[in-house]
Amino acid sequence: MIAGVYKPDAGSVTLNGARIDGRRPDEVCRAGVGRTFQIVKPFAGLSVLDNVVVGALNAASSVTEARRIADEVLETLGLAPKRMQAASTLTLPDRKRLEVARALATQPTILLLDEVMAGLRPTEVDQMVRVLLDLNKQGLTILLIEHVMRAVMALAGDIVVLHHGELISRGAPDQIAKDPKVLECYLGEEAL
Amino acid sequence: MTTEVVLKIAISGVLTGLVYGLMALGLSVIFGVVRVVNFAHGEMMTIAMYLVIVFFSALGLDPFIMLVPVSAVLFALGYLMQRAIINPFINRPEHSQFMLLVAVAIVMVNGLLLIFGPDSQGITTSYSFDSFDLGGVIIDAGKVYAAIAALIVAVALFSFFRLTLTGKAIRACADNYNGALVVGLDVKRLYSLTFGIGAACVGAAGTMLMIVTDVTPAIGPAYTLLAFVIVITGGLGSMPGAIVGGVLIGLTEALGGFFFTPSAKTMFSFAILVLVLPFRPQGIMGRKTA
Amino acid sequence: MASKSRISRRTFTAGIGAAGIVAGTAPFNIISAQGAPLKVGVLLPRSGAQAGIGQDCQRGVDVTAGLLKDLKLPALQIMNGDTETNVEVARARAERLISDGAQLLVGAFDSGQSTAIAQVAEQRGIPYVINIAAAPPITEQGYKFVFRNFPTAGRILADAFENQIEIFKTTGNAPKTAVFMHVNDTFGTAMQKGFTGVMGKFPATPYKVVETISYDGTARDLSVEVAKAKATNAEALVMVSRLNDAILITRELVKQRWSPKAILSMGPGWYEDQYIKTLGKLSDGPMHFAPWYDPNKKLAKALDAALAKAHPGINMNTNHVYTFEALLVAADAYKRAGSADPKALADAIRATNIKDNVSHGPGIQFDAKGQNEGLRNSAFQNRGGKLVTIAPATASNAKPEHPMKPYDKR
Amino acid sequence: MKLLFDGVSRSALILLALFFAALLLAPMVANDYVLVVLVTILYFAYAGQCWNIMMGFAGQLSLGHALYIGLGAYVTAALYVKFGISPWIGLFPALAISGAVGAVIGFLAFRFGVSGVYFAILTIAFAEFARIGFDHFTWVGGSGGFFLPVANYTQNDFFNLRGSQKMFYYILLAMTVGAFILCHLLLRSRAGYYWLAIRESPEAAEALGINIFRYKMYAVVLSAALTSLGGVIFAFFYNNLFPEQVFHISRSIELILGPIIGGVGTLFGPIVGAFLLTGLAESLREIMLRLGVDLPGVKQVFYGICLLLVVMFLPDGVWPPLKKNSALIATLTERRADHGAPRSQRHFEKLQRSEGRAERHLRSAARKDRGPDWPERRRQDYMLQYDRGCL
Repeated sequence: MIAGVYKPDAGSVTLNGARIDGRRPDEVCRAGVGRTFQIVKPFAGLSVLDNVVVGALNAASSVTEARRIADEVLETLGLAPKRMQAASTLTLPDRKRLEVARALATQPTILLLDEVMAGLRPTEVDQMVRVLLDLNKQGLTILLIEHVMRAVMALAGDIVVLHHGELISRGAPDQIAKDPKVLECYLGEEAL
Repeated sequence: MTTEVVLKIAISGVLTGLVYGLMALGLSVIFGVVRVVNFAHGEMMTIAMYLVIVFFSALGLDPFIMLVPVSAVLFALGYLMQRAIINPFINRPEHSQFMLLVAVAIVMVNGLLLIFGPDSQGITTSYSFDSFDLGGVIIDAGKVYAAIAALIVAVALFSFFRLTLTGKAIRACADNYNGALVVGLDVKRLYSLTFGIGAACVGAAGTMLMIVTDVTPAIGPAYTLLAFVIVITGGLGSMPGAIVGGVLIGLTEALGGFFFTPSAKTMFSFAILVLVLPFRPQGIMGRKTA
Repeated sequence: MASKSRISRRTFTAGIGAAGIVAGTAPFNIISAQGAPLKVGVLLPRSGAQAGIGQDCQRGVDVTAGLLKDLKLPALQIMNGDTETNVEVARARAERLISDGAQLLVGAFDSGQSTAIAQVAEQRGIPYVINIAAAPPITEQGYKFVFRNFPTAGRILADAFENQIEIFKTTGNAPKTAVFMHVNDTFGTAMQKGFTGVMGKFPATPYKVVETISYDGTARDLSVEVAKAKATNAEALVMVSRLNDAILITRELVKQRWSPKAILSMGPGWYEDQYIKTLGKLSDGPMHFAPWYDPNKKLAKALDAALAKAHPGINMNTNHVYTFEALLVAADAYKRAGSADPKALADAIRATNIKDNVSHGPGIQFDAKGQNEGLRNSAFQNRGGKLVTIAPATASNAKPEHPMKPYDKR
Repeated sequence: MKLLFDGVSRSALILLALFFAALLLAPMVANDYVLVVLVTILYFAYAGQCWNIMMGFAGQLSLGHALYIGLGAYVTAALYVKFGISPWIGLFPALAISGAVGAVIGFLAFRFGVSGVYFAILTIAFAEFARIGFDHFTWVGGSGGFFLPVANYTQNDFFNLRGSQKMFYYILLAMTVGAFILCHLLLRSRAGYYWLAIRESPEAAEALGINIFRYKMYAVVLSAALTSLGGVIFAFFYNNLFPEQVFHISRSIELILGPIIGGVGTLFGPIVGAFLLTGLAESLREIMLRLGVDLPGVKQVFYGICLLLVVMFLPDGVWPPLKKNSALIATLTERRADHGAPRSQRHFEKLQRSEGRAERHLRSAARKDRGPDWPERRRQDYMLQYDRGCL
């Protein structure tokens, strides 16, 4: 809904004071919302670099500039060695990273991440988390949908736990992890 | 007088439309399940029509009896085509499938030209020139029989897909390819079956058309185009849609030809298509797509 | 060489009379002296949409060799080219045949393809004799190497009205009203364009046209068209059609229980073999006003006999006649030119004066545009599976039958 | 200029230059028959290249491109015959009208979400509409045909496009080269990137800020307008126009066989395809002639079978595998040139030396190489795009 795919029945979405609800996805993106897809949608026939260049063109004024941005983003996400491969030849983790890279290259003010860690190995999760933390520090807002608790715990500063629509706990990650109510809900299975 | 003429033309349009609908039904079934647009559809029908001529001149069979053997042969043709050449193309992009079937169509048209020569051929049955007179409204008897047969075949096909296990399995394939694989359906075989059934529809339609018209090798593409227009108008992949589309196009062409100039009558069916597509891209009877 | 080619005209006409009887006399020397046969490229649409007509024309080509021999004309080496009913292919084939040594081109039935070939011929300076193609513009371009031995649409119409007046005078019973149906292709449109104008020049035409219906020749179903025509209650049906549609229309006439008093067809279709074969006794009655042969001419009889031998069961028709005549023109010009030099050939064709030909009219002569304006059209009728010529009286072999026997009384 | 050659390998440039030179010199040695075949090839190469912008780049399958050929042909021919307007001026209204018609079709389709097969059928519908419409458009002769005056030109009248085959050959050559360069540049522009993104995944493209409606419209309008230029040449080369010939669906199919056989979405595909198909048709005729087979239809049967085999065994067209091989040949020849250093070392150096070049190569290779999972991906796409519950 934020990304503009579905129109809200009521209420509004604003970004930096401007309403973005009801706009088309591309307009939302140009307003500064970058998103990824839960089921990855790489431009399979294009190379990794070109995938990201397409994203970078959103903010860049020329193809040359877009290439530079794309190179930087690929470097950040550790995809640089694979920049010339066809996106279709990437493994799933790499594709997820590519999703992030592409969204990031649009130079958003807010980044919507939809389960980008799912299926990644713990070390890969950690790597991704580091990247996201860096970005966050540089002032990028991140909206994360994720069920890999390892990542959520590492990324979030303030956690709100909802159970069947009710607030059951709120606080910093380590506090939450110890909250008996939360532990009860999750049977401790994800609580590190 | 005018009302009678209009009524007569309208009825004639509906009757022809039913037969066209049966032909389009084959295309629709194939697309609905196999997801391949059969660009050689009309050409397959001309093969059926020539079969009718062969059976008729060799055995003197009545077209209504020929329905069975011709459909059977076409079923085999469709089954084999799917097995041998189309199957590897199931997952290829549309333009690649298009290319394949265009190539098949070229071979069919010119093969028929080689075998049967270029002249138009037809059959003459005892009822070829009969007509019913309903209070001044004259109705072509052949068309009535053909339309009834087309309806029967269509109903049989509906029941097959609704009632039989194989029919249900095919629908399952259409609904969810991976799901069908997971529950252990032999999807390849079902696809071939479907293509065969679609071809059999065309066979039946071709047989019925021979009662009312003639055939030349070059007529195939015109029928392919007609089938497209019907199916897209009615809803690609929708079985009732094909019949409804057929009737609609039949009626449009008949009335358009009567009230305007007949040489432009096919323009009206394209006009219907252009009108329908933007407002109901899924066709009149098609389900709303995601 | 020069002295020998001067003999041509008279020896040639005499030769026909003596065909097959007088052997071993002077004309043979001419042939041998002339040496190699003339290479003629024949371009016809033998596949694609017009395959039927193209292959029918080819029958006319097939019987030519024997007839030319009987006429003591030099032999032709036929080089076939299939235009595939496609303008580009026609052009490329023409170029190809010329590159392969064709010294003269013949073809191509269709006006579009003929125009494309005409250009090639003109640019390469190779004579081109059009067998059939009625669109007037082809010979209005000021071409030097293009010749057409086929009447234009205007000519066909004028003769049609003239013959109709004559016919209805003899029958004493004429239709008062008519509906004009024409196929919407090159030929049909050319005829439709000229129809009203030419009709105005023949005020004695007995009928008035109450409605004009144009239809698509490739249509699969013509019931609407016929219903529309029937609704006018006209007494006669004036047709410009092709074969398939003629068959479809006849079926509809029967099914819709409408028997016009007369069917006056100003084009192909209704007289063709396939029509007669398919419809049997229902094919009887239509009258045709079209480029035809004069059944009383000697060569017509010879061609008919040759066709009957080569293709039993095929009635001689326009396609055969004009394709053969195009080749006849070629052989005759080659004989008179005495060489295969294209310029000489073209000049020889321009000077053509064949009196003893197949088609109806004074013979084959070309005007400055390369058009044979002398061609006349006959009227003929389907009678018991055969075609009889009914007008003009000077070139006929039967009396017209009118009105037509109603379809339900057969 | 820099943009033009940037990242194109030297060997490729040399090959290209040689090929171009051969085409430039061809009329000096070719006889009229070969020349007319070459003209046909270039015509199809040009039109195929234009079609490729729409299908190969932006992924919109048009099966009605004869419409734009016909519009271009009729507009310029009518202006020339009726008002004596030179085709070089007449081509501007032709461009505008074709572009506008393309825009209408694009608008109808893209605004209302008509895509894939449906879009293809819509394009056919418009072409057929035009065919029947022009059949009844008596101002330009209707179904009776529209004729341009022809004479035997002793010299070329370039301004009025009247002249010899050679003139048409060079004009078409210039157009084909122009279209090739334009496509090459387009692919490296913003629009090019966007088109490819839209082709690969419209949803993802949209999420990256691409106005897919606008860019699809650009592709359709550009493709339509450029295609109409092919029509201009068609009209003035053949000098007669019949709606049944010009707008017929078989013409649309003819136009797109080349690029599909050559390789959709590649720059060389349309050119290679045009050479192959026309060459195939001509050589089949030749073979039939040699064998003494004079049965109409035999040639087309073999033609169809050849198409069938190509499309079955070379799913991406002829060019991509050819290119792999030619790249190999180029590497081999260059290797022979400096056989001093050890292989791996040299290879490494070369990679470094020509990163841009390699990049370009890999990038385009990537575009063509759909990879082993392409079928599954497509299956997934389909599952997302269509409601499969239809029976």
